[in-house]
Formats: sequence, structure tokens, C-alpha cells
Amino acid sequence: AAEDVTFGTNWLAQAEHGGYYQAVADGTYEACGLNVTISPGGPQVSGRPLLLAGKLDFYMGGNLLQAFDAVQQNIPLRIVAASFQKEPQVVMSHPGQGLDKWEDLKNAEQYILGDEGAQSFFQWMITDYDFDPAKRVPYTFNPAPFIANPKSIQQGYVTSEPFAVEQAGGFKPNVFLLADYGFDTYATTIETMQETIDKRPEVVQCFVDGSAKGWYNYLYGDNKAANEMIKKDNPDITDEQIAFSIKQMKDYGIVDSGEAETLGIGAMTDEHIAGFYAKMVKAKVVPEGIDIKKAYTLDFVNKGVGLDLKK
Amino acid sequence: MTVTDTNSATQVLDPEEARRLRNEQLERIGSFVLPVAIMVLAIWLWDRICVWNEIPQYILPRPGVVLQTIHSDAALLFSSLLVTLKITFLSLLLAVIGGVGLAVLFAQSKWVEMSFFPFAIVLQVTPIVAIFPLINIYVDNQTAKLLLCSWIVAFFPVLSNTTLGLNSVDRNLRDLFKLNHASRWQELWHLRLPAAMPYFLGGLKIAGGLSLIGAVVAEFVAGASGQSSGLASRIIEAGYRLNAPRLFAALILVSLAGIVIFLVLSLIAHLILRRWHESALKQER
Amino acid sequence: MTVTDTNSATQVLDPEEARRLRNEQLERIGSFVLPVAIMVLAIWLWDRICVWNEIPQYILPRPGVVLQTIHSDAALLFSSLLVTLKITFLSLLLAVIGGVGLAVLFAQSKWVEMSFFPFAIVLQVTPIVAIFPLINIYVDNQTAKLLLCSWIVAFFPVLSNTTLGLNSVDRNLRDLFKLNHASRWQELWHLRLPAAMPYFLGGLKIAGGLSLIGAVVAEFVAGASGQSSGLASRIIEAGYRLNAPRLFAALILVSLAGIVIFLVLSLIAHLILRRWHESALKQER
Amino acid sequence: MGKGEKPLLALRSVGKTFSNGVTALADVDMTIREGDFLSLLGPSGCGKSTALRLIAGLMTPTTGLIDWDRKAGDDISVGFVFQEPTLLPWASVFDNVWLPLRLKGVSRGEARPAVMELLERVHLSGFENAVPRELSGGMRMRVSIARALVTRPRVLLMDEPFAALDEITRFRLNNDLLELWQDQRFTVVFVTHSVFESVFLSSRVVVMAARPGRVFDEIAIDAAYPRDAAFRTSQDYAAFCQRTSDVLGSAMNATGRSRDDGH
Amino acid sequence: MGKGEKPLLALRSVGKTFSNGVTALADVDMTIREGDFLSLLGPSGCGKSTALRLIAGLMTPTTGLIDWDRKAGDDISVGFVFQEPTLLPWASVFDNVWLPLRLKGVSRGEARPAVMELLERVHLSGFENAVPRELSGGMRMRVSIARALVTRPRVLLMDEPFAALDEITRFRLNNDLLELWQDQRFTVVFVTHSVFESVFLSSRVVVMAARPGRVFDEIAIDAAYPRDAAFRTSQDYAAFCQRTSDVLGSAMNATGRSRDDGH
Ligand SMILES: Nc1ncnc2c1ncn2[C@@H]1O[C@H](COP(=O)(O)OP(=O)(O)OP(=O)(O)O)[C@@H](O)[C@H]1O
Ligand SMILES: Nc1ncnc2c1ncn2[C@@H]1O[C@H](COP(=O)(O)OP(=O)(O)OP(=O)(O)O)[C@@H](O)[C@H]1O
Ligand SMILES: [Mg+2]
Ligand SMILES: [Mg+2]
Repeated sequence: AAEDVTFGTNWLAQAEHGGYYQAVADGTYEACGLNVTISPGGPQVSGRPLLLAGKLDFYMGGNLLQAFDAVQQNIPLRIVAASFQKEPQVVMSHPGQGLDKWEDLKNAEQYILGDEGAQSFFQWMITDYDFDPAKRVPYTFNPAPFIANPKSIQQGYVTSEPFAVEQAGGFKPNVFLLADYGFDTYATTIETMQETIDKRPEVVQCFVDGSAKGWYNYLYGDNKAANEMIKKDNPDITDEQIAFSIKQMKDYGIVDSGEAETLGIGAMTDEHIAGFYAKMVKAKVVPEGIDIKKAYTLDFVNKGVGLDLKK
Repeated sequence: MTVTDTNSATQVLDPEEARRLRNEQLERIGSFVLPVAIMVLAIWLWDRICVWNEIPQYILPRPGVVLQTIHSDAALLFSSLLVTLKITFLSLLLAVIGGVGLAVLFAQSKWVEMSFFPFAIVLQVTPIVAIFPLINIYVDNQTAKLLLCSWIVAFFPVLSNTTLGLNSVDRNLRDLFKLNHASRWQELWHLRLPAAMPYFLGGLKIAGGLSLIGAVVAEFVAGASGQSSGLASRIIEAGYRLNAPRLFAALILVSLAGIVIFLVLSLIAHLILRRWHESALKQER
Repeated sequence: MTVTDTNSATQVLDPEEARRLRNEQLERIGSFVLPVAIMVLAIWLWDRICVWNEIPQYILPRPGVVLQTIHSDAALLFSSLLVTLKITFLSLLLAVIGGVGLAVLFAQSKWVEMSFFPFAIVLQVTPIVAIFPLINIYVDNQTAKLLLCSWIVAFFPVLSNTTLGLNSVDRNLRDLFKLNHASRWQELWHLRLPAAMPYFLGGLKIAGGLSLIGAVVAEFVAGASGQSSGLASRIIEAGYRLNAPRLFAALILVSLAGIVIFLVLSLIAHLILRRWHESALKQER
Repeated sequence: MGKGEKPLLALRSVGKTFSNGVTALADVDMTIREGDFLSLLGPSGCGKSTALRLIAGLMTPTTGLIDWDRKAGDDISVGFVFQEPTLLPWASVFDNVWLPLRLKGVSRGEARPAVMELLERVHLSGFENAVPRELSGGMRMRVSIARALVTRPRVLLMDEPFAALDEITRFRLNNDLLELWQDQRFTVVFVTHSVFESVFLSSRVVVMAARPGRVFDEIAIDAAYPRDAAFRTSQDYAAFCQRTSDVLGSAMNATGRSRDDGH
Repeated sequence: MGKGEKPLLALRSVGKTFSNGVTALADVDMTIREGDFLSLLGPSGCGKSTALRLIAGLMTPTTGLIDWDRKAGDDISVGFVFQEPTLLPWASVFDNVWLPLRLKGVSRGEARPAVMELLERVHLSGFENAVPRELSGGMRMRVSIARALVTRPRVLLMDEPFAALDEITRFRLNNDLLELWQDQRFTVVFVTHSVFESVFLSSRVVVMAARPGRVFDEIAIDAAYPRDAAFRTSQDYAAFCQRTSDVLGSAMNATGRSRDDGH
């Protein structure tokens, strides 16, 4: 019989979770013996404690930094795959306000950034690009303050906020993908506890492989069933939004670019991670001397699974 | 000094008396008309502010738009309102049970109070956002999670005010019970609880609003989604989608619910106290 | 029935009296020792629960670890505590001013109360998270934002209880003032406000905790960054960094601050009321 | 007897029905002249306190009218001793007595001599810093009396002021009150249950009957002022007392009858 | 005179100093025998109410001791009429009178006859559904009296129960009380300010002096019971009253003197 596992995402159901929904919808997970339930997160909910407490088997991590933190806190948590090669995190500004270049962004009056952002990439922006910590105000997932203040900048996912701003504000914001300016973390990782890896490696492997296949199918195949599922979990999402997200993911090479093109979706390499870590150490976002190898394992990825599905 | 006539104000000559009567009449009319008028004025002002300052709709929509949205999104909004109200009432109920229960416990002895009040304070001042992950881990049922959160927000005023009321009993009455060898429970039931009633009802009025806001905040934190979600989800979602009219429609519904809850609780308080407590007595004239 | 001796309990034979005296003595010792003992017990239980259930430190750290963290991170945590406390006190002050001010306004006339109370309720039940974007657009100063948010959370109990108190004045005393041609303000100042004192102080005790939680929530919502950030930032940061010991250390500090605020407010209430109000009187025996 | 004969105020077929339906007073006619010392005597519950409150303007009659002398002006100062002490529980004895002056803008220092003198008169010197709950019942009542007198009001309404006092203090205060009254020529309406007291003090005794409360009879006490200990032992006094007692007795019987009417 | 001579309780050099430093009683010795009708008479503030509270066990003496007859057992039922009515403001008159029985587990129905009879006795029939604030001062006091009697207590402590009542009601209730007392042979400690009342009712009058409160003298009223209207007009009665008045006068003077001592 199929083994029940639960995967927690970090947001309401959306196209950025498409690969996983796809794998559930078309039975990819089931094929290798998993009965996966997707448990959506939300703006104020963190699913990670549930993973730590064993209530979730897998959790969708944001970027690598938290995995580094986990090592620091001696938490046996590991990244087993990285669905996104680039974090879709962007910073937006109003066009024509003297904020059209990345270097100028720090001159904005207000940086509207969420708590997670403030704890991660913003630290890097401060040390590497001289952003002023005092200008940050929290992002409550409502873009109105950004639209109201043309001298402000705001965080967002390349797949969502630019669309929302365009729809409501009636202008196309400048979009700066952090990954393009050096914040080259993997993102939308699959995290699990060491215990799961030790006791049920086949489950992990199945989930990683299934997810990779799911992503290929979602991006290049027929994703109708997955989208239906997404809309069921999040009734407020629109088809245009989903379409926009998929387009952006493709355009910016969020999922399928770089190493993933040869090693398959989910790919990670020691070099990439070490490089990112070095940058973050330099930016004083994380301390030196963390044994980052404990943060991830390459045992389940880089096997080229699903490359054949890419059309 | 005072001249008053049989059922007629026309013959009244004394200016002070006349003023009093006029005031009274005004009061009577005013107490119905004015709140409505002021409300209308406030809404009109809101509208004007939007127009005068050219505030774009996605920041602060005009009241008309919000009203329209309430109408057009009625199905969605009211089903969400219902979900939120369900949590609100349950948590208010729990707040009453918990608050009064603890207050009664604390009234048993000074040292019980001193020993356990700190825990009540800890509950009151712990930010739900911070401990929600723990709740999330150990409580499985979504409704239970929401109830726990909003109970934590709402119970303290009931507890605190009821405790105060239980301790404010007239000393002679307490002596009377003592002389009649009343048991602790008799004293509680026949003396302390009725005497604490005005304080308890005051606490209840505070808790009413808090349990509503608690229900909303709990949902913010616990993040229910899907069809069965309450107004908080609507607010978050609308905020994210920059659907300001719907956001404000949801907020207005929360506010209206708050006002209705307050009015209902005030009415209950009035009915209970009207025969004996100053705060609810009609002044005999 | 009752036998009592000159300053000595040894010759007491009457069992009821003996019991009473024993109880009193117990009470006296208990009121200091027991709260501490129970607190210690609770902490011990927390520790045991962690051990028995093998709860990993990153979910619920043992109290020892948390204490150590408080010690090792003292500089960071206490400077944050100070920031939070500053907001807390300012917002409590504003809650008192706003709450009492509005209550006094409402006491002027029934229709003022009925007209403006709804707005107070709206403020009470509006989730800060939802209206923060608006505040953020129109308020520039960070401290002002924080104060506004935590004031919204804290003022209502003061308002509600003070209103109740102002309306609970003994009718004969009111008549006395009327006979002496007291002006509205004299009646307010010399009669209504002192008579409302016990209610107001009860509201204050509730508001104390709420303004603390308000300060924390405000910071959660309004966010402060950099060195000058309060405990909420520490909590968020610790949560994000998976640093559970520090998270709980910050929570413990919030709780302790809450308890201390409550004790201080209780003391103030006791000092103000001790000569005349039942709730604070030492029973003469 | 006695002082001025101008009618200061008149109750004209005054009736009072409370919101719970109890008729406390029905068709009460009464004239009070400037300088009168009028006693109200009557069974418990017959509406004496209600009448006093109506006169003070603390309630308005349901029927009839209370007609104040226009010329007396609007600012007649009224002193009221309630049936219960009605003190500010948080204020000291001194502050309680000071209160009416304070409301008139008299500072603590200015008020001090008057307050202290009155406290002396009601035998409460030394207790100025006590709060009401530290006083005995009679002491509280005396504070209330002092408070009513402190403004030297033109009209003094007293609701059983001396009921809680021992006879000797009561006699003393009776004498004091009479002295003051003769000095200052104010008007007194005095509710009492003591026939002796009413006869000793007043120029007129109004006897009321109950259910509904009404004026049963009026007795003029035509004895000269000043009245002193000698008066208390005089034949006249005994006769007045006897007569008043008799009237009160009939009033009680009238009450009894009207109760049987089912009223 | 009268009934049993067993000492029911004795106050042995009892003193009471309040936490604010006021000494209400000093060195009070008093013996109360089973079946006594003892009146306490004394100036306002001399500690009569305090003495009553001490006897009732509502306070404990600061010095000395209160010695109850061991054999009398622990469960002596005490009825107490406080100086103020002390009613439950939210409960109807009926419920207020029912209360002591209710606390003993007597249901409303069972209690009804006893309650209604007492309300009739205190002339409050028809008011059983009123709440205290709808009553006059005297009516409230009568509710309180009815409540104290409803359990037929073995000891009845009354603090100026009839002070707020008109003389005729007062006389009636005096007679009623005496009748009950002779019937049921309970023990009464009765605080009053009326010399007449104390002489008419009691077997012994204890006169107290103030500052500090103490027993000044004791007068045995050696007149036979039952006492009736005839007794009120007898020579004996007048003589007792005169004597009691005189003693009270001296007690007041003693008070005056001791005040000058600076006590
Ligand atoms: N607030 C009230 N509501 C309803 N009825 C009332 C109220 N106050 C008084 N009464 C009724 O009015 C009647 C007269 O009351 P009032 O207090 O005037 O009597 P009184 O003559 O002063 O009696 P006493 O000598 O006992 O003080 C009583 O029957 C009482 O029940
Ligand atoms: N709770 C208290 N705290 C302090 N002092 C008190 C308290 N109660 C009474 N006293 C003082 O004790 C003394 C005696 O009071 P008590 O009430 O026994 O007098 P009393 O004889 O009953 O007088 P009255 O005839 O006026 O009722 C008074 O001087 C009073 O000031
Ligand atoms: Mg009266
Ligand atoms: Mg007394």
C-alpha cells in the first residue's frame, strides 16, 4: 500500500507549488509508493516547526540560509533537493523615480520588506549594497503602501507581486531579481529530518524524483489537473495569475536553468552552496565556520530524473 | 426654585426647569437619532476625505464602493462572517466559563489567587503569533486551535473584573452570611456572584470585542484557507490581491459584528442589573 | 461559640476558632511562599515534560537552557526589553488618557455615549494587521506607528470600565451635588471620578497587560529593525533563525514584564483604595 | 408663631407615583412660610422622605405642582440631611464637611474655621481625618448634619437627622439647632419619628398618613421661642405631645383602614 | 429577673483597638445569662456596635476574651440586626427574609409561611416583591428585623433596630418582641438610644461611656414581665427611666472628662 506522507508548503496554494500538485494530480508520487498530502501554508504561518515536530514529513524551505541556521542550532534538518535554481525573490520599484537601477534602490524612502526577507536577503543587501536598515517597514502582504508611495521599494515574488501591482496600480514596476545581483541561493527546497533520511530513504528518493517529474510535467506538459487542485486549495487565485506565474518561472529560469539543465530539476552542487555560503559570510549574514555539509545531502538529486519529460 | 406642572410643559416658566425638560426631551430624541446621524456624518466624511485628498481606491475605497462590494460579494463575505462569528461566540463562552471559573477559584483564598494569577497574566501577555507554532504542533483540530487562540485573547478581562467584583462585596453582608454559617459555596452563590455581577458584565463587554478580534487574529495566525475560512482570510487575501473594497467590506463587517455584540451584551447587562444597580437604574424623577 | 485569648493561640480550645487562626497563619505564610513554590513547581513540570516526552530543544527548550540564554544573551535581550517597555508605558499612559478622556466625554450625556461608543468599539475590534498598511501610509514616525497600534489594543478596557464606574455613582451622592449647584465638572472631579476609581483601576490592570501585548504586536506588525528593536523583533528573528532558546527567553521576559506590570498596578490600586474600598480593605478582625 | 409669614413655597395637590406603580404621595397640600420650623411626622413609609426630595427639587411630582416664591429667587441655598449619612467614602470627615463650601469655591484654609466649629458642635473634634467607614453610625450621621449646616443654608431639609443619636446628644443638638434657627432665621423642614422632638422644635407639626401618603392633620405648636429645658417639663409641652401623639395614632389607624381598602 | 440564670457568655476585660489606632473598647466586663434581655445604652461612638460584633464573633478582641458557655454548644444560632439594613440589593423583600432559612436548606415553599408571617408582623405585607431600593428607610430596617427573627435564633443581637421607625410602630414591635421573647426564651442583646425603650424591654440595662468605650454602670430593671401599656404609665417605669437617664447623663459627663484627659 502507498505510504502516507505530508508535504508542507510555505504559502497558499499557487503556481509556485505547481510541480508538487502536478505529481499528486497525475499519480507520479503514487507510482513509487507515496500517498502525498499537500498542506498549504499562509502569510503568518510557519510550517517548519511542524516538520521539526514530525507532523510533516517534508517541508518547502525558502532558501539555504535557514538550513545553515539549523546546522548552527544542531537541528537535524536537511535539504534533499532544490526545486528552484534561483530564488524568485525580487525587489520592485516605480519606474521613472530615479530608482531604475539596482544601485539606486538604496536611495528609496521606504523598503517594504517582510520579516523573512528582513532576516535573510536584506542583511546581504545591507552589507553588500549599503541599504539603510532604518528604512525598512514590514510588508503585510498588501501592496497598497508601495503603490501609494512612488519613492518606495517592495519585495515580492517575481511570479506574483509584479502581476498584482500591475493590475491594481496600473503601471509596470521595475523588477530586480535578487539572484541576478548575487543572491544566488537555491530556493523552494525540499527539507526533511535526518531521521526520515536514515529510516526511510526510499520515501525521500521517491518524493524527490516525483517532484522533479512533477515540475517537468507542470512546466512543459498538461498542467490542467494540477491547476484545478491549486484553485481548490486557494479559491481566490485566478487563471491569469497562474498563467503569469508559469510564464515568469520560465522566463527567468527559476526552475529549470543552470545545473538543472544537465542534472535535472532539483539539482544542487557543493560548489554552488559553498559559494553562496562564502558570500553570506562575507556579508555577515551568517557566521563563519558552519559545517554546511550538514545542511544538505546530494544523495537524492543530480540523477537527471525527468530530463526525458522535457519537451 | 422649581415649578412643575401636571403633565404639561407649556406652563413651565422657570428657566432652569425648562432647560432640564428641554434637555430631557432632546436626550430622548437624541439617543436614537444622533448616533445614526453621527454615523452617517462619519461615513460622509470618509467619502469626502477620499474625494478631497484624491485617495486612490486601492488605498482607501469610498464608502459607496465598499457598500456595493458588501452587496456583490455578500455570499462570500457573509459565509466568512458566519465562520468568524462561530469562533467568536464559542470563545466568548469559553472566556466566560474560564474567566468566571478562575475568578471563583481565586476567590477561595488569597494564596490561590497569588499563586495562579501570574499564570493568567502570562497567558494574557504571551503574543499568540509567537506561541502559535507550539499550539500548531500539539493541537490538531483547526477549530480547537482557533478557539484556544481567541480564548487566550478574551478571557483575561472577565477574570480580572470578576475577581475584582468578588472582592468588592459589602463587608456587612459577608458578616451576615458568616453569622448564618453559610458554606463557602453558599456565600459564593448567593452573595459574591450576584454582587460581582456588574463587574463581571463590565468585563464581558470588553471580552465581547476581544473575542471577536481574537477570532480574527487567530485566523490570521492559524491561516485557515479554503471555503470554510473566516473574515481574516478574506482580509489577507483581499489585501494581497489589492482588492481594497473587499478588504474594507470585510473590515466593516467585523466592525458591525463588534458593535452588535456590544449592544447585545449591553442589553443583557441592562436586563440583569436594571432593578438594583446604579449603572442600569433609570433615575426616578 | 468563640473564645479568643490575649495575643496567644495556645490557649485556644474552640475548634472553629482554632481552624480560623490556623488558616490565617497559613494564609500569611502561604501568600509569600506558595506563589513562589507553585512557580517553581510549574518550571519543574515544564522541565520534566521536556524530558519525559523527549521534546527536542529546538521545539521546546528546557527551562535551564532558557535561563542560560537569558544570561548569555542578556545585553541583547534586555536592551530589547527596554525598547518594548518604553512603548508599553507610553501606550499605557495614552490608554489611560484616551480611555478616561473618552469615558468622561461619554459621561456628559447619554447621547454622546451612544453616538461615539460605536467608534470606540470599531477601534477595539479592528485587526491592526489589516489596517496597518493605512497607518503605514499616513503615519511617518516609527514610534508614533507603534504607539498608535498598541494604544488601539489597550485603551478599550480603561474606557469601558471607567464608563461603567462613572455611571455607578450612588444616587444620593449625586443628589447632594445637585443640591449644592455643583457644576458638571465639579461633579465629575469631586464625585464621579473618585467613585469610578475602583472600576478604572480594574480596567487599568487589564490594560497593563494589553499595552504590553500591544507593544509586542505593534512591533510584529510595524516592525522595527536595527539595534533599536524590541522583543518582538527578537522573537521573530529567533523564530526565523530556529533559535528556540532565545525565542523562549524573550517570551519569558515578556511574561515577567507582564507580571511585574500587573503587580505594580495592583500595588497602586491598593494604595489608592485601601482606606475606603472593599476590594482593598483589610478586614478588621 | 415666630418669624415671617410670607409663603416660601407651597405644595399644591402634589402626587408622586414611582415607576414601579407605588403611589408614595397623593394630593398633598402644604404651605411652608419663610422662617417656619415644620416637622413631618408619620408612619414609616408614608412618604416623608419623598416629600422632602420633591421640595428639594430632586424629584418632580407626577401630579400637582410645587410653587416656590418667585421673589425668593432661584438661588435659594438648600441644606439637606439625607436619611442615610450619604458621605463620600473616600474623603475624610473634614473633606466631607468642607464639600459644600468647596463646591462654592471656598478654599480649605478659608473653610477651616467654619468646618472645625461645626465638627466641635456635633462632638466630632479629633475625627477630622477619619474616613466614614472608621466611624460609628451615629458619628456618620453627625458628619452629615455638619455638612448640611456648613453653608448656612436658607432652607434646611432634614430627614430624621437625630434618629441614630443618644438622647443626651440629641437634646444638645436640638438646642443647638433651635439656637441657630433663631439666630439665622432660616426655614426648616424636619422629618422625625419622635413626637417629643417635633413638639419641642417646631412651630408646626404636619402629621401624615400612609397608603397613599397624604397630609392627615396639622398642629400648630403655639409655644413661645426660645424653648429650653423648662419648656420640656412644662404642662404645655406635655399637652402638645399628648395631642400630637393622638393625632399620629389616628393617622396610623387611617392608614390601617386604607390598607384594608386594598390600596 | 426573668428566665434562666446560667451565664451564656461573658466578656472578660475585653478591649478592641482598630488598626487605625482607635480604641473602641477597653477592659469591658459583662456577663450575659441565658434568657437575658440586655440593653446597651451609651453615647454615640462609645462602642456599642463594636461590642455586638465581638459577641457575634465577627471580630476578635485585641485583649481579653469572650467566654461562651461550653455546654451551649457550637451551633448556637445568632440573629443579628445590623445598624444599617444590610439587605441584598438584588433580592426581593421575600428573598431577603428567606435568606437565612435558604442557607439552612429550607426551600422557598417551606419558608413561605414563616416569611409571610414575619412580614405581616413588621407591616410589610404586600411588599414581598419589592427590591430594597424601592423601600423607605424604615421599611428596609423592618425587612432586616424580619430576617433576623425568621430562624428563631437562640441569641438575638439587635443594633438600634427601631431607631428609624415611628413611635407607634415602634411600640407595637416592642410589644411583639417582648411577647416572642417570653414565648421562646431566647437571649437578647439590644442596642438602643431610647431610655424608655431600654427600660420597657430589658431585664438589665448596661450603660456605657466613651473614649475609651467601657461599661459605666448596670441597672437591673426589676419589673415583672409581661410588661404592657400599663407598665408604661406606672410609677416604677418613670422611676427606672429617671434613674437610667441620670446614669446615662453621668456616663456622658465621664466621657467628657476623659476626652479632656486627651484620650
Ligand atoms: N425609588 C423608589 N421606587 C419605588 N418606590 C419607592 C421608591 N422610594 C420610595 N418608594 C415607596 O414610596 C413610599 C414612601 O417612601 P418614603 O421613603 O418617602 O417613606 P418615608 O415616609 O420616608 O418612610 P420612613 O419613615 O420609613 O423613612 C414607600 O411605600 C416606598 O415603598
Ligand atoms: N472599622 C473601624 N475602623 C476604625 N475605627 C472604627 C471602626 N469602626 C468603629 N470605629 C471606632 O470605634 C468607636 C466605636 O464605634 P461603634 O460603631 O462601636 O460605636 P457605637 O457605640 O455603635 O456608636 P453609634 O451609637 O453611633 O452607632 C468609634 O469611635 C469609631 O470611630
Ligand atoms: Mg424616610
Ligand atoms: Mg453603632
